[in-house]
Order: sequence, then structure tokens, then C-alpha cells
Amino acid sequence: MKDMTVEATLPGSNCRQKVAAWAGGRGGFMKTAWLKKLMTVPNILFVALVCLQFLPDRRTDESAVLYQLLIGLLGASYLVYAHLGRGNERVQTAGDLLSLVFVSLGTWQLLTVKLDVLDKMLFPSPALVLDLFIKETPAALKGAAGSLEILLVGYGAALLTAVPLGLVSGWVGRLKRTATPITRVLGPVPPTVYIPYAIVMLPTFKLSSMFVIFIGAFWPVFINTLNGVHTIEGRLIDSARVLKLGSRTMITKVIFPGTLPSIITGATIGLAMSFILLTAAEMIGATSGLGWWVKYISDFADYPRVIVGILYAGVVVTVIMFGFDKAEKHLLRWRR
Amino acid sequence: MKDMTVEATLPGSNCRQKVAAWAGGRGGFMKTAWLKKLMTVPNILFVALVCLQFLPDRRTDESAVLYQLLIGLLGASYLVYAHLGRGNERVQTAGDLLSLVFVSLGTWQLLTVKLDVLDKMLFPSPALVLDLFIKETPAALKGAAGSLEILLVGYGAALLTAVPLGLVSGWVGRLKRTATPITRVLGPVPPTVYIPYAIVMLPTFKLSSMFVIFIGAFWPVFINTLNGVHTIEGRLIDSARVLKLGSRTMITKVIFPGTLPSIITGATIGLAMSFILLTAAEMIGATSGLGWWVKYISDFADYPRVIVGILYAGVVVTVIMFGFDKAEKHLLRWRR
Amino acid sequence: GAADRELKRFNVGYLASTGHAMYFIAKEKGYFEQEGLDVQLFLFTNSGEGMNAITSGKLDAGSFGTAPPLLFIAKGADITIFGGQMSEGHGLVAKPEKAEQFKDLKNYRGKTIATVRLQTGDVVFRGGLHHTGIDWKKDVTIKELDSPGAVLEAVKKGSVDAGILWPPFLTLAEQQGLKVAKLSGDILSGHTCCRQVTLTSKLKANEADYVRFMRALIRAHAFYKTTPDETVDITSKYVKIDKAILKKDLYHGNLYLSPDPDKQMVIHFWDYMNDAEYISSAKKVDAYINTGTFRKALDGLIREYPNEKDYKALKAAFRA
Amino acid sequence: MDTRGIIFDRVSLSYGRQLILENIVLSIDEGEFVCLLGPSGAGKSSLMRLLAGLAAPSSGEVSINGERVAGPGLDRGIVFQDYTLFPWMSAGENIVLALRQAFPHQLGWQLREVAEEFLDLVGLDQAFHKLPSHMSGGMRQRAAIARAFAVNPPILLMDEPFGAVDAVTRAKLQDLLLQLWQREGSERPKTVVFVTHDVDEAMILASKVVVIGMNPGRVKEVRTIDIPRPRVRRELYRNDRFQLLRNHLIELLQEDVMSELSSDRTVCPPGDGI
Amino acid sequence: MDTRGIIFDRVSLSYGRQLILENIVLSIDEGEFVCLLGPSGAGKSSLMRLLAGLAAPSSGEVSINGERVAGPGLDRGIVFQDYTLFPWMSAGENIVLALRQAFPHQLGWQLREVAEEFLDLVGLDQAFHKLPSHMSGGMRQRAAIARAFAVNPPILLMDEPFGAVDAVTRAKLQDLLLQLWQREGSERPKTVVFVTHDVDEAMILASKVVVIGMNPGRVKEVRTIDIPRPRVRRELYRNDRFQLLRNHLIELLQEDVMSELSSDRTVCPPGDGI
Ligand SMILES: Nc1ncnc2c1ncn2[C@@H]1O[C@H](COP(=O)(O)OP(=O)(O)OP(=O)(O)O)[C@@H](O)[C@H]1O
Ligand SMILES: Nc1ncnc2c1ncn2[C@@H]1O[C@H](COP(=O)(O)OP(=O)(O)OP(=O)(O)O)[C@@H](O)[C@H]1O
Ligand SMILES: [Mg+2]
Ligand SMILES: [Mg+2]
Repeated sequence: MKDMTVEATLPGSNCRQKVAAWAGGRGGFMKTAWLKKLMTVPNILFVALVCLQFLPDRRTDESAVLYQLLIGLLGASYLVYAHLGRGNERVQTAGDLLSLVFVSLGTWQLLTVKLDVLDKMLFPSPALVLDLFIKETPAALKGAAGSLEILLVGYGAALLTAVPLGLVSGWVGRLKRTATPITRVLGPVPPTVYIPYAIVMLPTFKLSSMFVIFIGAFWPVFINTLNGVHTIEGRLIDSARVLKLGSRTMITKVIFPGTLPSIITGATIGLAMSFILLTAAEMIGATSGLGWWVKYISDFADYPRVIVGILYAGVVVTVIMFGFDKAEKHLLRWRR
Repeated sequence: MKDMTVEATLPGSNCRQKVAAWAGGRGGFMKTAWLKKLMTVPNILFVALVCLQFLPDRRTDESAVLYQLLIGLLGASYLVYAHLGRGNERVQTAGDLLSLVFVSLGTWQLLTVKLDVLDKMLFPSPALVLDLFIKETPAALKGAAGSLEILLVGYGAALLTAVPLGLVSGWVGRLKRTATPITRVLGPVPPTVYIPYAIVMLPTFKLSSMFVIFIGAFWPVFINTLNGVHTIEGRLIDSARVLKLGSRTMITKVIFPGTLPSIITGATIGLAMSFILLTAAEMIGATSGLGWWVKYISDFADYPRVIVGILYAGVVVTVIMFGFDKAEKHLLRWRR
Repeated sequence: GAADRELKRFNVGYLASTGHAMYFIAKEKGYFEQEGLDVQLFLFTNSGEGMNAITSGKLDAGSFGTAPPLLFIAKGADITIFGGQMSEGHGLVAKPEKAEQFKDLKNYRGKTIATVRLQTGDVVFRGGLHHTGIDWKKDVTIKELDSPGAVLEAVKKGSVDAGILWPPFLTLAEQQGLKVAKLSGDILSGHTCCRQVTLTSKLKANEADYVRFMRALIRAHAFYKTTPDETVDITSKYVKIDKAILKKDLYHGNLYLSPDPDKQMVIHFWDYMNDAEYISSAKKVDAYINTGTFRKALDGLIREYPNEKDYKALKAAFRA
Repeated sequence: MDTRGIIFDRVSLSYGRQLILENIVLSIDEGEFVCLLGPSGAGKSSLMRLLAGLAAPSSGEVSINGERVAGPGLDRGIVFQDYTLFPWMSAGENIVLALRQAFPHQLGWQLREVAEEFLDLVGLDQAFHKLPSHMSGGMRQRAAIARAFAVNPPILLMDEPFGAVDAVTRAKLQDLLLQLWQREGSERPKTVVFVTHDVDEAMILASKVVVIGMNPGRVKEVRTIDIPRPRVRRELYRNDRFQLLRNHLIELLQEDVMSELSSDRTVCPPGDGI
Repeated sequence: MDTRGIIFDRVSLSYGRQLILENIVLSIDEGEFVCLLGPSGAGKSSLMRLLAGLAAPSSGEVSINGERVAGPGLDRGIVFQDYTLFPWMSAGENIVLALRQAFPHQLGWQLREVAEEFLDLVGLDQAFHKLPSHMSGGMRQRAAIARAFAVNPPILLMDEPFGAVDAVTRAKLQDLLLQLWQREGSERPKTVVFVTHDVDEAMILASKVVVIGMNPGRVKEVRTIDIPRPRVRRELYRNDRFQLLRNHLIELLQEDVMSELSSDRTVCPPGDGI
């Protein structure tokens, strides 16, 4: 469909010249170049997605106006973005992600609304999900705000304990040899097992929830930090030993920065763990929160809303991770 | 209590000689040295633990014979082990771990049987747990064998997909930029959410269980691999680029070994995740398996057996990890 | 006249179920406050956690099914059942073409049935099969799943022949084209579901509070009987599903709300749990059921409002 | 296709806002042996990276045989200043890996034989199975050199390759390099670009010396070394042309460094240059 | 306490089954400037690691001022062969980190000033805020040298410290090192152990040269260099004693390497040693 392909179907090179002439000399050339620039994968997918809208619906009870609007908006903002930051890596990434989104949306719509081959309860149409997404915004925002406290305290506590403990245990050989088997036995304990104990031992339900998040996020961060210490090059450690750095300087100025890449990976997984456990943590006497909401709703087999809840969780994680990324870029600027 | 301290309380050095003479010359010296060698932390804790047994019980309905036997056995085997591998690092680690075990057991027994300040249902005595541990061995072994299939397939599939995908995505900058936001959104999805979908899409319950394990183990391995690629030194990458290595050689001979430390960490966390999810995975129509057992029993609020189940899971993980450690030692022998 | 007193803080745990409507009414209509209680409702999505909160004293009262408290009693927890919540309401669903054969328990032999372990219906069906002479361990394949949603999907997909569910999932299942083939009430008529439980020590120490708590629930029951529309509105705040389903469950289904502890049925259920091999306990469960609290509350209310028909009906049904 | 050889056409390179190389114009004929001399930090390694295709110029163009350098290629072998071996492979495996890429049709044992032969040539006859972390600095450097020599590319880029070996081994390696360079003379001549800090080494090896100036890096002088080969080391010192050239180059180099090392702080007595 | 200085008392070192250093007996007086010469892979760096306390001898004992070396100490500064800076700190921060350990009572700005001064001395006056990954090889090496000089320990261990810098800078650094070494002469003399491959460098710097033989590493010869100081480079070449010593050392070194580089393969014309 690209103009290149059009040319290729014409035999001979003088033919090509004719076509160019026909296209109007220089102006024509510019016009095709312009067209060519528009012929990117996301744009083509966008057109395909728009065409898909004209197929007849089999699930007839839904309006797709909002959904179509969203697609239009996505396509348009990409066009603008791509135009502004031409040739930029970010534009490329945005295009790739958008293509992925378009393909998923297209398949999803095709299989649900258009062909209706999937179970209606488990697989709502994208239009319905979008509708719900907008309708549930206040509830989800309130829920996210409610969860944020539990998350931040639990996850924060996990980071604040697991990183120093991991650094020290990783650095002191004897501790490392002792800590490793402990992680083997305690790491795989389902955090939900601790719930009854947390309820009994801790004064409030909220603290119990925080504890569940804490314990879930702790192990990934701890294990990654513990093993990360070992990835520091031997010659750097020798260098530090020769300088006779004190333990504190050693940990903060050498071990910590050297382990940072691993710590950040651990923190990423720990954050995912926190969100996974949010549903379990908020089982404990909560009446709000994103996790509570998802669990509550999935207990009622309200899958469209479950999908919406997960989308919201994704949004929250992405926002939190955005801050993380900034910090990471800054802290690891010495690499490469 | 060490003989050093005894000496220190005697003033003057000729006094010391007297003591040595009194202790019987050379033989006496050897005797105190021998005593000194026995005065290690695990041994002292062992004695304390034995003394604890003579305190009166408040929970009277249990027999502690087996438990006392176990402690005796642990203490004795440590003595033998320490004697054989004197001054060895492994002995030190074993001693450290044993001290930890002794302290935990002592506290546990003190708070349950001896003082009875903890809830009897949630906090059974160590003797009771040991009793159950032995009594449930056949059930647990059968359960573990049943779970192993699900675990190996699910976890194995996660390793086999996440590692190559992570390597390729980490290596190709464009893929990495696209994959990172995807991990942000999909990583924190509670794997249990997939259960109804798995039931609908996959032919058997067992496959659904495996899928839950798979998805849970996938993300930690994938994220660790993805980020691990970036920890390879730039000069090594340059070196490989200059050799014009083909993509396959590049991935298998350079990227893979360079990322291996991170992959192994990810695999450790993934394995822990697999075990954590075993309870959820085996809730899909299973009637056996370690996870099913733990969940079943915790539904019945049979906490002593839950503890036993977790201990068994710990044993299984330790066994699996033992193989892992061997492989790791071999594969990473080039480090330091 | 109780309003001017200092309100007493009272923590109550509940599940998001239509059956707990009396809590919601008493809270929303201010009955708890009028009785001098500052009730905080805590939602649990897992009965086991709720029971832990009860036994650790973090909750003053709560209702988490019938099986879980009985289990905890069998395990030696010192808790007391002092009131009722609802009864019956569970059922077995199957695809319409298979529904007919599930009418008779005898036909269950050789079938595959999905269930969520320890829910009331599960106990009733297993006990029923036991009484019919079917060994559910051998003759029936029982698939235990983790959520009603999973049961529903498994039945719809045909991986199992039938599934045991409870409100509102029975209605939901019907909407999805399944049929309710057998009701739990047909097996054990009037079997209890969620019971009010608390620590025995708490009940002994503050019995007056519990009487007032039960008074509020009895008043809520009367409200439920007389004001369907508002009941549905109130319930929908706590159980977020379609109001039509709520209404059907509350008024046209086989779910019966009642604050009566129904001692005999609890004892019966205890036996069923023994039959279903969920417990094996020779304990006398009578000792863990307190009917006095309910009676005191009911008698007091009848004295104050001698004309209230609902109170009289409850009194008539009550057996100590 | 008529322009064989390497051409730097007004090449500049910046890292961020810092200009490293400015307007480099340089042509290296096919078959030449070029030595780059210049003070530390001048931009010699950066220039090598441009040639290797590991960095792209900020402006201008580097071309080889008329084609723009767009990335690394099998036509160029490079020995880095920090002689990088893959730490997870033994010295021999490192070489075999490189050989397999260059000679995909050879069998494994053939490649191993070649690897062993070249390890032998650099004096590492027993190091085939040694991991880099178990070798000394000089041994690692020699293994990296053996790797580059074994692949035998038409263009050889070497960045201070003999820095970490002793003087005697160094002389041997110089001779070996010269032999490899000349052996190819019959078919297609090999081009060598060689960075060194040792003026004598440059004069022994080079057919052309390029002096790089600093702040920013630029070509300060290009000088053909027309001393006839074989150049016997002991005799060179008695050669007048050699001495003249040598003093000239040292002076050139000194200029730059002098201005860099703020002269009032240096402690060398006057006239004690080198 | 009467035995000041470094003593190697029958020291052997093995890695696994491989014997690296065998029965090293060597004493270095306080205030001596010792150069270690030896072929690549002989065990010079290993010897330095023993001295630094980073490795423990398999048998025998290394002692400093009568005390056994049990680990690193602030009395010894070391410049590694691969000049390691912490990559996450700028050159300046690297030096300040080391200084803070050595001078815990100094204020931050004082340390920064000292760091800047020493960076200046090695010709890196503008590199205080540069990250190691943004510096050239020679610049990194000079920063590592500045770090060791700044801490100014009584014993300085330097493993091929000037390998990656150009000849002129090298001469300056040599002079700087000599000055630091001699300045201390008044109070407590500084001891320097210096590994190099450059015989001339050894002769300019050393008060004693130790030649290490290879396979396994052992002390082959200890020779006092009694050429008077200051040693002016240009004049040295006309000094007969210097020439004699130089040729002797080169021959000594050649012996070992010759036997290593299997001579039938080497390509150097006979007599073309160095
Ligand atoms: N970690 C190690 N494990 C095994 N062998 C090692 C290790 N480190 C060094 N060696 C071996 O010890 C020998 C001496 O190494 P060392 O680094 O001391 O040599 P060197 O004299 O410093 O050489 P160079 O001049 O090349 O730096 C070498 O043969 C090397 O292979
Ligand atoms: N990645 C980088 N980012 C920023 N600046 C850099 C980077 N790499 C090198 N430089 C700067 O470029 C200049 C030239 O570096 P280069 O490594 O090319 O020098 P060189 O001539 O090879 O020096 P040497 O002889 O010490 O190896 C130096 O001033 C250095 O600080
Ligand atoms: Mg360089
Ligand atoms: Mg060395």
C-alpha cells in the first residue's frame, strides 16, 4: 500500500519517471513523500480499526460512540505527537505501543461485538469496558486513594527494611550464607497465610493489610538486593578494601550504588507484588480500596468491572513507576 | 563461662601457671582447649534449650518426647559435623542457622507450652507441629508429588519463555522500550484474576492450574532478565558488536551469560511466586497437592497443619534450589 | 430514650451477601444508634479471616456462614452463636438439558460437581448425598473451586455437570442460561446459614449490649418484612449488583432472613458437617448456642410494642 | 570504487556539548601502517571508535573504500585499549567465537587449532582453557591481540595494544604484527591503524605517523616515515634521519602536553624533557 | 619494632593447584624505591596483592615493620594495574572519598581542595566533575594516581601506573612521584614499590630493582641502582654504568621471555632483541 509498492508494480524505470511526472513534478514528489510519511504501521492499523467499525454488530445492546471517540482521539494525538517529535525514539515507542493497543482492541472487538464468539460475561466488548471505565472513575479514584495509604506504608516499609538488610547481608559473607536458606523457606510462604496472625497480633485491620503488602514486597526486594551485591566487580571491592572504607561508607558509597540496578529491578517486582496482594490485603475489614473493589467485584463475577479495576491498577502503577524511572535515570546516569 | 574468662579473674600470670598445673599439665591444657572449642553459640543455645525443657508446662495435653528427641538429634549432628569439618565455612553457616533455629524454637516453646500466652489455635506448640509433621509425612509427600507436575510445567514454561523473551526484548532497544510499559500494566495483575478465563479457554483444570503458576512466575523472571541485559558492561557489548556476531550467537554467547546472574535471581523469585500461587492454582478442581492441602487446611482453620504444610513447601523449595545452586556455581564460575 | 446516652462502640464483621440485609437496614435506619450502639461494619471477603477477627476479639460480633463458626467450635474456639441471619437459599445449577436428572439426589452418582468448599450449600449437599447412601468421595467427582465465578464458568463450559451456588449467583446463573436444578432447602428444610457469633467471654461480660444489638436486628427484620423497596435500596448500597436480582433474592427466592438463632437447626447442621466429614467432633454443640439473648431482646420489644405482628410471628417460631 | 582506503572527511565528534574531535581530515591508503600519536585524552580512542563504526560523527563522514562507515564490519578487527575478553569464556573460546563469525564454513576443531596457534604466537601456549579472570593483565591483552590477529581482517585497528606487556614480549609482538601486515602484501594489502604513546614504537612500525593535537582533538601533523625496512632496532638509534624525526615528533607532542600540565607546577628540571 | 620495612619471608602463593609465586625472600627497607621488573604473567601483580593484604600467602609470611600483613591498611596506598575508580562517582568524588577515610577530621571543602590540587598535578585540572566513563583511559589512570598521591600513605604500591599515558606526561608523573617520595625524606621516609615493564623507567626511578623470574614466579635478581640523583634523562644515556646495568637487566628479562615465547615460532630476525 506504500507508494514504494505502487512503483514496484510498474515495469521499467522510465515508467517510474512517468508516474513521478504524472504526480506533478516536484510538488507531486513532495505529496507522495508526505503520504509515505503517513504510511506508518500505527496509522495503517488505525485505518483498519476505523474500517472495522462499519462491520455489523452481533451484540446489539451497546453503544460504541465513546469507544469510537477514544480511538479517534488516540489516532489523532499520535499523529500530532509524531509530527512534533519526528524521528524521535519516544515517537517510535509510542507508535509501537499504539499499534499493540490497536491490534488488541481490534481483535477484542472483532471477537466480541462483531463475531460474538466469546462468552459475554467474561469478555465484555471494549466499548462496554470503556463505558464502565468512565462511569466508575469516581469510585476507582476514591478506591485508589484509599489503597494508596496501605500501599505506600506497606511497600515503603518493605523498601526501607529490605534494601539495608539485603545490602548488609549480601556484603557480609557469613550473613549471606545464613540469609540465603532463610529466603528459600520464608520467601515461598503465601503472604495470605500471615493474615490470621496479623489480625491477631496487630492492633488494627489497616495495619494487618499493610503488613500483608509489606511481607509480599519484602522478599523480592530483599532477594534482588542480596544477590545484587555479588554482581559488583571484584576489582571495585578490592579498591574499596584498600581504601579501608568504614562499614557505613562502604555500604552507602560502594555497595549501595553498585547494587542499585538490582535493587531497582527488585523494587519493580516488589511493587507488582504489592498490587497483586492488594486484593488479599484489603480482604481484611476494608470497605474501600482498589484491591477491595476488584476482589469484591470478582466475587460477584462482574468481570467487566474487574477488567476496569485492573486497568485502573495499571494506571496507578504506571504513575508510580514514572517517578521511579526519573529517579533511576538520575541515579544510574553513570552507566554507559 | 569460657575458660579465658576464668583465667582473667585470677590476678597475675604465675597464678595462671598454677591453674594450668592444677589442671594437670599438658593434659589439663588440652582439656580446657577442648572445652573452649565446645563453647560455641549453637552449643550454648542447645544447653539453654535443654534446660528449658525442665520448666513446667502450662499446656499439658501434649507429649514433647519427639520434639526433645529432635533437638537432641540436631545438637548431636551439629557436634559431629563441626568436629569433622573444623573451621570450615559450611560449619559456621550450619552453626548460625542452627542457632537461629534454636532461638526460634526456644521462644516458640516458651510462649506456647511454657507460658501459654498465645492463642492455642493459631500458635500450636513446636512439639505438636513436629508430631503433625511426622504424622502427615505420607500425605505431604503425596501432595508434593502431585504438585510437582503442575509446578514443573508451569514454572518450566515460565522459564523457557520469559528468559528468551527477556533476553531479546532487553537487547533490542525498541522492544525494551515497548516491553517495559507492558510489564508495568500486566505485572501487577493478580494471577488469580486469570482463573475464570483459564477455565474457559483451556481444556482441562490441570492446564488452568499450570497456567496460573506460569503467569505468576513469568513476570519476575521476565522483568529480571529484561533489566539484567542492561547490566552487561558497555565495553563487552562493543566488543561483541565489533566481532559482528550474529543475533543468535550474540544472544546465546554474550547476552545470556552476561545476564545470567540477574536471570538466576529472577528464577529464585519466580520459584517463590510459583509456590505462593500453588494454593490458588490448586483451587481449580484439584483434590490433592501441597497447595490444595494448605488451602484446604487453612479453610478449616487448622493452623498447626498449615504450618506443617509450609514447612513441607520449604523443604521442597530447598531441594529444588539445591539443584539450582549447583547449576549456578557451575555457570557463574567465571565470576571472581 | 437511649439516644442521649453515650454510644457504645461495637465492631461487626459481615460478608457482601444479600442475606446480611438486616445489618444494612439496622445501620442505615439508625436502629443501632437508637439502641445505644455505635456499630462499625467491617466487610470480609473470606469467612476464615472474619472468624479470626472474632476469636481475637477484634470484632464484637459478626456473621460468617454456619460452617466456619462450627468449625472453629470444633477446633476448640470458645465462641457462642447468639442469633440468626438467614436460612436456605443455596442451590445446584446445571445446563437446562441436564437439569432434570439433578432433581433426585440418587442420580448424582457418577457426576462431576463443582463447589466452593465449606459454603453452606456444599455442606448440605454432601450431607444429603451421605444420607441418600451415596459416598460422595467415590461415587461423585467433586471439583472444589475458589470462587462462585469459577463454578459458574465451569458449569457453563461443561467441564463439570453441575455446580453448587448461593444468592445472588443462582439468579446470575439463570440469567446466563443455566437452570437451578435443586435447592438446598429441598434437602434439609430450613437449614441455617450465617449465624451471629461472638466470643463467649465477650457475651458474658456485656450481655446487655448484645441484647440491644439483637433488638436492632429484630427491628430491622420487621422493616424488611414491611418495606421491600426501601430494603432493596439500602441493600444495594452494600451489595453492588442489579437491584432486580436483589429484589428477587430477598423476596421471591428461597432465602429467608431471621434473627432467630434456631438452635435445633444449628445442631442439625453440626451433624451434617460430621456426615460430610468436615469435622469429626463428639462435642456437644448445644453449649455454644445462646438463645437467651435473642429471647430477652424479643420479649422486651413485644412488651414495648405489643401490636407489632412481626415480633409475634418471631416469638411463635422461636424454640429455646 | 576507485578510492580504496580510509578517508576522514571533515569529521567532528562531540559528547553532549563538549567538542572532542574537530574537523578531522585524513586519508589512509590501503596497505598503509599508520600510527596515531597524541597526548592522553586527545581523542585517539574516539577516532578509533569512529573508524570501528561504534560511534557516528557529529558532522562529516568516515568512509572506507568509498563507502560510508555505518557500523562495525568484519573487514575491521579492533583491539581495544582495555583489551576486552568475554569473562565467561576461556581465552581459547574467546578466539574461537570470533573465528566462527569470520569463517562460518570451518569446522570446530579447525578453528580451535587456529586459536591455539595464535595463542602460541603471542606466548600463551598454555592459556587456551584459562578464564580471563585467572590471567594477568598482560596475558589478557595478548589474548585479545591473538583474537584480532587470528581473524586476520583487511583493516586492523589497535588502540595501545602493547601497553601492558614487558619490553621483550613487546618487541616480539611488534615483529609479529609487522610480519602479518607484510605477509598480506601479495594479494590484498592489510591496513593497520595503531595508537601508541611510544614514539620509538611508532617509528619502528609506521609507514605514516599522524600526530593528534588536543583541546579539541585535531590532526596536527602527518609525517611519512621513509626509513627502509626491515628496521633493526639497534641500528635505528644511529640513524640520523630517525633521530631527527624522533626529536621533531617528541617536540610536537611536548607542545600540547606542556600547555596542558600547567608548567609552573611541574617539577622537572628544565631541559629534562624525555 | 627494630625491623622497619617490608619483609617477604619464604612466601609462596598458589591459585588452586597452580603455583604462582615460589619461596619469595625479599626485604625492602623503609624509604626505598623498589622497582619490580619481570615478564608478563610472572606474578608481579600477585606479589603486590600480597603486600596490599588482598591475598594471603599459601605459605610464608609478609610483614611490614615487624607486623604480619593480615589485610589492607591505611599505611599502604595502591594504584592497580587496571586503575579502578568507582564508576558512580566523578574523579573528584573518588579522591574525596579516599581522603575522608585517611583524614577523618578534615572538612569537606578542605578535602575537595586537596583533591583538586592533585588532579591539577596530574594534568586533570578540569576533570573534577567528570565521571570515569566519560574519561579516556589515560585520564582514568591519572585520576587513580592522583587518588593514591593525595592520600599520601607511608607505603605506596604502584602496579604499572604509567602504562596508559603518553611519554611526556609520563615523564612529568615520574618526576612528581620522585618529588613526593623525596619530600618525605625529612620526617618519615616513604617506601615505594613500583611495577613497570620499562627498564629505563625503572632505572630513572629506583633505588633498587628486583627482577622477577617466571614459571613459577621467584626473585631472580636484586640490584641496587647507585646512579646519583637527580638523574637527568638525557645524560643517563651517556652514562656507562647506566648502559651496563641496562643491558644486563634487559638480558635477564630476555632469558625468561625467550624460553616462554617458543623461539622457533617467533619472527624476529636474529640479534634484533630490543
Ligand atoms: N585469580 C586467579 N586464579 C588463577 N590464576 C591466576 C589468578 N590471578 C592470576 N593468576 C595467574 O597468576 C600468574 C601471575 O599473574 P599476575 O597477574 O601476578 O602476573 P603479572 O606479573 O602481574 O603479569 P602482567 O605483567 O601481565 O600484569 C599468571 O600466570 C596468571 O595466570
Ligand atoms: N562517553 C564519553 N562521554 C563524554 N566524554 C567522553 C566520553 N568518552 C571520551 N570522552 C572525552 O573525550 C576525550 C577523548 O577521549 P579518548 O578516549 O578518545 O582519548 P585518548 O586520546 O584515547 O586518550 P588516552 O591516550 O588517555 O586513551 C576525553 O577528554 C574524554 O574526556
Ligand atoms: Mg585512548
Ligand atoms: Mg600485573
